[in-house]
Amino acid sequence: MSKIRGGNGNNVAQEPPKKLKKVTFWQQYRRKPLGMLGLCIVVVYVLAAIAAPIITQYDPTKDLFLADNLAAPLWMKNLSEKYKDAPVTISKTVDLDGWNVTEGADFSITKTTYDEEDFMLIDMPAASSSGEQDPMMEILKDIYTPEELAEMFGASAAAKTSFSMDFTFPYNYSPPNTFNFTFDYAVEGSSPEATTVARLLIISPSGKEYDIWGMDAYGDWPISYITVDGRDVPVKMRLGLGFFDDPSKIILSEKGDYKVKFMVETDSSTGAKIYITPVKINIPGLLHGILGTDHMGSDLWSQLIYGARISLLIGLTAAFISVFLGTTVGIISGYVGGAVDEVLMRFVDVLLAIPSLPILIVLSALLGTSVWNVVILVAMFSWMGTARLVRSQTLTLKERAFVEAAKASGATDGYVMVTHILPNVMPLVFSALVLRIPSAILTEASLSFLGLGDPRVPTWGRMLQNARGFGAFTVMAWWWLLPPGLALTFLSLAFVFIGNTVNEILNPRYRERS
Amino acid sequence: MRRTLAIIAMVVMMVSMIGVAAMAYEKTGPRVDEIIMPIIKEQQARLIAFERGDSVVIPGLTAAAEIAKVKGLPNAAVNMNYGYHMFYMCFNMRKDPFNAQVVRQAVAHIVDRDNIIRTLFAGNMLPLSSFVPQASPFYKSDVPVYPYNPTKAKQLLDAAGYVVGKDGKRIDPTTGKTMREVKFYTPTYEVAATSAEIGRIIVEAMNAIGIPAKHEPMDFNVMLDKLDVADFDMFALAWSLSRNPDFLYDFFHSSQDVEAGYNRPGTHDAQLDKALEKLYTPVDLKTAKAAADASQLILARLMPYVPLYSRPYIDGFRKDVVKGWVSMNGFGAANYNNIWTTLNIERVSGTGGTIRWMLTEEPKNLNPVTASQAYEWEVLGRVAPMGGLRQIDPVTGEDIPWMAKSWEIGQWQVSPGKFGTLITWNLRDDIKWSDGVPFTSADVKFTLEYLRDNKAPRYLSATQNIVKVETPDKYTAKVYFSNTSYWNIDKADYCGLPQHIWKDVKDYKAFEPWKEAHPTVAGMTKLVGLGPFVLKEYKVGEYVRMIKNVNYFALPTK
Amino acid sequence: MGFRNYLLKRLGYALLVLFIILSLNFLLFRIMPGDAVSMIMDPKFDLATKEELRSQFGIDQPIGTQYIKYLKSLLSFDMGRSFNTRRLVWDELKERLPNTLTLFFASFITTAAVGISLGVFAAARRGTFAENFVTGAGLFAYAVPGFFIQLMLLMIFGYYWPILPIRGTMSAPPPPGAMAQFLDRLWHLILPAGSLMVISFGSWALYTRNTMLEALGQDYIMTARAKGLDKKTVLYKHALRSVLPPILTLIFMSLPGAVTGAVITETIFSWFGVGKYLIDAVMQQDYPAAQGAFYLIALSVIVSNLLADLAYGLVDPRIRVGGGAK
Amino acid sequence: MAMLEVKDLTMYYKTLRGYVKAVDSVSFELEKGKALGLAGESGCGKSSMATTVLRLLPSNGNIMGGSVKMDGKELVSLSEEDFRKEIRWKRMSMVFQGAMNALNPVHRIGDQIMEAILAHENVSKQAAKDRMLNLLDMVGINPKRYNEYPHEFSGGMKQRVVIAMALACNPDIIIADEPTTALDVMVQAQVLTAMEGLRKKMGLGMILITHDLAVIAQTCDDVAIMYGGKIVEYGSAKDIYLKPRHPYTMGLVKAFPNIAAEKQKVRSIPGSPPNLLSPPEGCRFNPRCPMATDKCRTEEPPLVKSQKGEQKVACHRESEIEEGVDIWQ
Repeated sequence: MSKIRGGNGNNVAQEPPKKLKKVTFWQQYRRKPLGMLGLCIVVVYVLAAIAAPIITQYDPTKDLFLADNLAAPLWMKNLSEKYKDAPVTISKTVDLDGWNVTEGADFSITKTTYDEEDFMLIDMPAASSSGEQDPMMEILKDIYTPEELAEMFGASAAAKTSFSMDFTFPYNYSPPNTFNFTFDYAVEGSSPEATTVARLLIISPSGKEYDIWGMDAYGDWPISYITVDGRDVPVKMRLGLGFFDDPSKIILSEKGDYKVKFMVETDSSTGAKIYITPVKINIPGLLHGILGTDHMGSDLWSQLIYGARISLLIGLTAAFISVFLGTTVGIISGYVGGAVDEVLMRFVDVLLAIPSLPILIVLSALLGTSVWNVVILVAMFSWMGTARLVRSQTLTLKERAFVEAAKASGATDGYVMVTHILPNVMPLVFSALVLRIPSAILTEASLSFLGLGDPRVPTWGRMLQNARGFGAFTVMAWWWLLPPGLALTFLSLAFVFIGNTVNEILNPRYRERS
Repeated sequence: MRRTLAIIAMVVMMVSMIGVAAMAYEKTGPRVDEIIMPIIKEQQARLIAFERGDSVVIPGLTAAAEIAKVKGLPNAAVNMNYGYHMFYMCFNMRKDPFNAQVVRQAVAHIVDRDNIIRTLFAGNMLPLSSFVPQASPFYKSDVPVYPYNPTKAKQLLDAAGYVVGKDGKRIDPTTGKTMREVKFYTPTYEVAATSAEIGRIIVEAMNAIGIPAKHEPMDFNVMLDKLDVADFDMFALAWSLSRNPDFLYDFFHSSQDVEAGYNRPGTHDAQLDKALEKLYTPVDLKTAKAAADASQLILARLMPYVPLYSRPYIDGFRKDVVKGWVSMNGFGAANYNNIWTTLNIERVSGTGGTIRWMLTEEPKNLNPVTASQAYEWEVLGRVAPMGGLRQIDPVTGEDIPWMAKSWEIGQWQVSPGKFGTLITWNLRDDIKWSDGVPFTSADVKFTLEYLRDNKAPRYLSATQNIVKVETPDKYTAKVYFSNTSYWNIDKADYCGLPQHIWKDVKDYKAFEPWKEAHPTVAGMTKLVGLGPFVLKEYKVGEYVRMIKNVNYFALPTK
Repeated sequence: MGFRNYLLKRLGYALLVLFIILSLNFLLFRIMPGDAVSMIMDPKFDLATKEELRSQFGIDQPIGTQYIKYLKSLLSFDMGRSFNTRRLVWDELKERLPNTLTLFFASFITTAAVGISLGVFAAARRGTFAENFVTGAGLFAYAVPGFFIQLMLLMIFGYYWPILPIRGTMSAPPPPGAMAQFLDRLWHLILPAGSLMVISFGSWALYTRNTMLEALGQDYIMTARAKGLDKKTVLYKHALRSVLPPILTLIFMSLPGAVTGAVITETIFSWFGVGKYLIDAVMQQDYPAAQGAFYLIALSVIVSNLLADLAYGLVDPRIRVGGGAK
Repeated sequence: MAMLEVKDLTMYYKTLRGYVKAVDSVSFELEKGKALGLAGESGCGKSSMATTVLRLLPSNGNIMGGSVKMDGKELVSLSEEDFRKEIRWKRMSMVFQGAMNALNPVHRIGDQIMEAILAHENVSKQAAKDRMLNLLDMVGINPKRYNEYPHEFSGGMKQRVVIAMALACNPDIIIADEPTTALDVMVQAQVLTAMEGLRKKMGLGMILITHDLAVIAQTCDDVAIMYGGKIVEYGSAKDIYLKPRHPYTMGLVKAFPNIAAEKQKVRSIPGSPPNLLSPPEGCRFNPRCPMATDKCRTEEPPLVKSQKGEQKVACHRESEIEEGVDIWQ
């Protein structure tokens, strides 16, 4: 269907002096308010894309679990009763200075390093020398000789030394969904049959004690990497809860100062060295940042900002490739004519007849979902319009005197195409380029939205897909849906404004066509 | 040994914590007149439907957000049971470095199951470190385990001579060179984000202890092709296992290490082979149990796989609308295999009426011979189950009589000196197909022979050893197997094809029984079965509607 | 060039496109990773079973033979069996086609009706709010990602004020009675078809307005007015009638877009249709299913292109009568 | 009493930048059966004049004042509906500029003519059809072709169809707006002859709008020369064509030499028509007039009876121009 109009060729100025034209173009452009608005929006996006690492401190793909999954934006605190008291991520490491040693005797506690990590070393004295005595042992001591006792209970059974330390942290929010404590723990220098018992307790402001972790070490114990998490089955089990109960909702249901207590008790006759790293405490917040978090606890604001990079990159590259292809084909087809023209135009027709979104879906599933595949695919299926436009323009240019003259003076076809035709189709090409950008951006967004985008790259389409797929509806997280959609809308609107303005100035005759 | 025991004790405690609470249930039913199953594929739409009461059963909850949401609804009850799912990491034992047991054990020590479950599944998976799932009656709890401990892993490697070289990578003591980089295959992030993430985490941990490794997510099919020819170092995938541990033979017996065989790790261990052979053809339950125990113990030492976690069955019920669901390990409360829930579930307001029960996928062609997916069985299992001569007791996990009053496991002489299993079923005499035709031993014979003769892929392994089926009278069926194995009892429990319908079916693959009208009974389709319900309507893409089977043999007496 | 020649040329051309798409379809799905058997492979199949399956799916034959067979079978709508469901793809598509067509016509007709009448309205009342609205809506349609609008509508009317169904083509089960069922269907159509309308009526209206304005500036409109015809006659019989060819062409030319636009809409509203089938098939790498769905969509695009040509020819007397050299 | 009496008719187009004074206090009369020529360069307001009289103005065209009387009946104040029903085509029809486009390409020509008849007269379709066939025959088109579309006719034939259409309701006045532009000279002559013949035969009044004074001289009784929305010279065709008194008319006559006359130098008037958004002060022709004085630049000349001829002229210096002197030399 090549219903091309506009073939009388009076619409292109005859090679006007370039420098002058540039000045006039900008002067004309400046007067168009919509064009300027579009330009301003694009500038804002470009700045955001460039300055992304400054605008946001998080990496959208690497920084996960910054807060709980689907955390709401911080400002929701003021808008919704539900989020009034919701916690913000609490994350801190308590080293030796933070602990308050309350109990025990004759021990020493020092900072040390072990396997290149900072540790606290608690040097426990031999059990027999001090420490609280088991009242039963007191009685048995009177009845049996030490040898007999050792035979019955092992070398150190008679006595125990214990140690405890604690720290306090304030918690003044509604209960979180979980909490966790992370540390490494080891026992050294214990007598082989001794037992060293360690425990971690949380004491609520009202004095309720929750025993969330414990370990019985027999003899020496190699370094163990401990994480105690409110979601862990062992924790629920220790607390006597069911599989679906949330320890955090029970433990952190009060507001005030919580005490975390670490206790060790050993019956080693040789004393024991207890190694423990500074304890990391993390309570993932239900409120986070400017736009909250996604289903992986990743910052949505940084996804939005970094999304500008990807979208601009994709839009520009795809549009550039597409327009480059279209221009090349259009000029060759129009200039060479004959069979070449016929073949190329039939090819264009066929491509135009192929449903573009379905083929993009099929192809991107086939070729894999990388950003570059998407760019190339989008470009491959969008150059045909430009080719037709450029071809018809070339056809009229071909008949013009300056082309005839160049040909008569013996210039090669290639030379004529590049030096005479190309500069004259540039206004068309330029506006085609600008108008191609938003459609490339939107196509990429659609593909990403359908789950055919690059999963490792934060794009707005992907954000929308995640929002749909991972619960934005169920928690009514409009702050997850709205920003990427609006970002897309404004960006493509901006390019449309620019494109229309450029078209109005450069190609008034073609205004309504592309 | 004390240490190991302490850890085992913890595992046992967990089992008891999650174990089946005794629930009241009857062996009669169904108690509702109609079940409507809207087909809703999207998670969020399912949640909304459940919240609004458009559907009062939401089976098979998996996503953390989903579970959290259902858990948070005041009128919802969540039920959790052990399943037979197993996510594992497999080593290629045919080549270095995983031909060395110590390397496998070291890697086993760096798998932080709790952390994986917590961060990737928000705690909704069960850590698994055994080769037989906990839900199985053959699960052995007291085998050595490899708790997360990188230090221990390093110590093991150091002790075995895998010392750390200058570049931080360990040196293979057999060659004296730096260990080669192993590739860890997982599905891609697009297909299975959590599996891919696990790959990333494990590879990071391996590199941290000096085993050079690289994570390679790949297309599922490409991966399977590679696994078929044992072209891999390690990979992670999931199995859906079963109650009987005879799968261990397929997975780990040396005879199964062939191209596209099941023995993916390439286990060749004479002792294990012996134990597995015993497990494969036990004469009775006792030998089966003993062989299963022995096999699990040897495997725990060998570590051809590192089991990571098992997905439990988590089902949601609107407790303000329904009651009577029955918890059952291995299948969950809302699964079609759990006939007790199908029979006992009823409206809070009393017997009768309709309940709406979510279906998460299209049940497809509803042909019991070709049906391969759980969604099909969610309907077929209630309408036209293939087996059911016995059922599993939801509390004890043992087999109990159902459509067969009793059975005997015996032997017969296949050929001189060679013996095979002989199963004798004594059927109840009051059972009718859903179209009213009496159910007899001829139907059992027909079903088994039909499946065997047509080599239906799904039933191939079950029926290939059946020599013949005899029906001395209407309610006795004798099934003769060419081999001896206790497990043959399960292979003989197929009876769901009504002879009077299926004898005329020409191409079983193309047969869609629910689309063809019943030859004699008006308003029925050819989907005739022995289930408590009858398929009333299937609107493709929208819903399935089942009504009470008025010919069901276990209807409650009034 | 007479109308017949014109038609024949267009038809031949459509066949060429069909052939190319078929070949492309064939090639595309041969370069997919893995093969059909591994796709449907149950790990429990042995090698013999796999071979059997390979021959069932015909992928053990040379590529040329496969191609011929493929062409023959697709032309007779034999699209093979889905790897996933093992049912005939054409059967599955047939189940979905009515839904897709329903959604398609409902949205298309409302969009065209609203778009064209708004466009005419705006053209008849230059400089009024209506005109600004139409221009704005046209721009909006061009710049806003449609699926975003649909998501927002879904969120607002499906979740926040749950007054409309969020998915599906009917209630499960639908209410008894033909009328009630019809209304139930309509009820489920509101969001998907309505959102499609919201997204796309603007470009229709804008196009209609532009062509109408162009037509209203024509001398023959002046003639018509001078003849003393009343406003309505001038507007509809003369102006609208004379822009019908381009609008009709637009209608048919946007058919393909509407067909493919349904892919996303069906996905968002879980509409049990061909578009969703394509997406599902592609996601599950179910080649025959994806191939079949793609073929069907491509075919509908070709047919609608052909219809566009036909309609253009029929409506524009310059082609119909066959003078048309100018 | 003249059949059509236009007095001080003023019509401005309202645009964003202000009023375009397209028709500014224009007065003329048309007797029954007579022909009036309206001449001037393009953009001088002749076509606007016609559309104003027929009230076919675009939405931004406003009649600011003056009156149009037909048989003494005021038309400006007539309601739109009455005007449409009573006046258009029935009393006054129009042949538009560019006959090519005056016919709707998607309707058959017969229908287009019948439509006009049916819109105004309560006659049967058959009667309308008969009259249409008759009309086609009258303008020299084979009536059998009534069922064809405009694109099947040549330009001259289309113009005849348009003329036939204009005659459809037996109007009293035909306004012909450049009826022969875009036709080649031979066809122009044919069409004009045909039209003139018909007009005479039917005793119609006609306003002929053209820039070609020669055509007017051949066909019209009276002439009004327009410049910049105003009439600058008004009188009998003979007077004006042979003895123009306004410098502009003089230029115009020179620009369109009579084919039949002896060889003359063809010259166009230098400069361009005024911008009617802000027309020049004083005489609107002053920027282009070789005789312009300060008075011409400040004071608008009234249209008054010429001192040296029969016609009315709007020029301050009319009396100073000697007859036969070529001021454009």
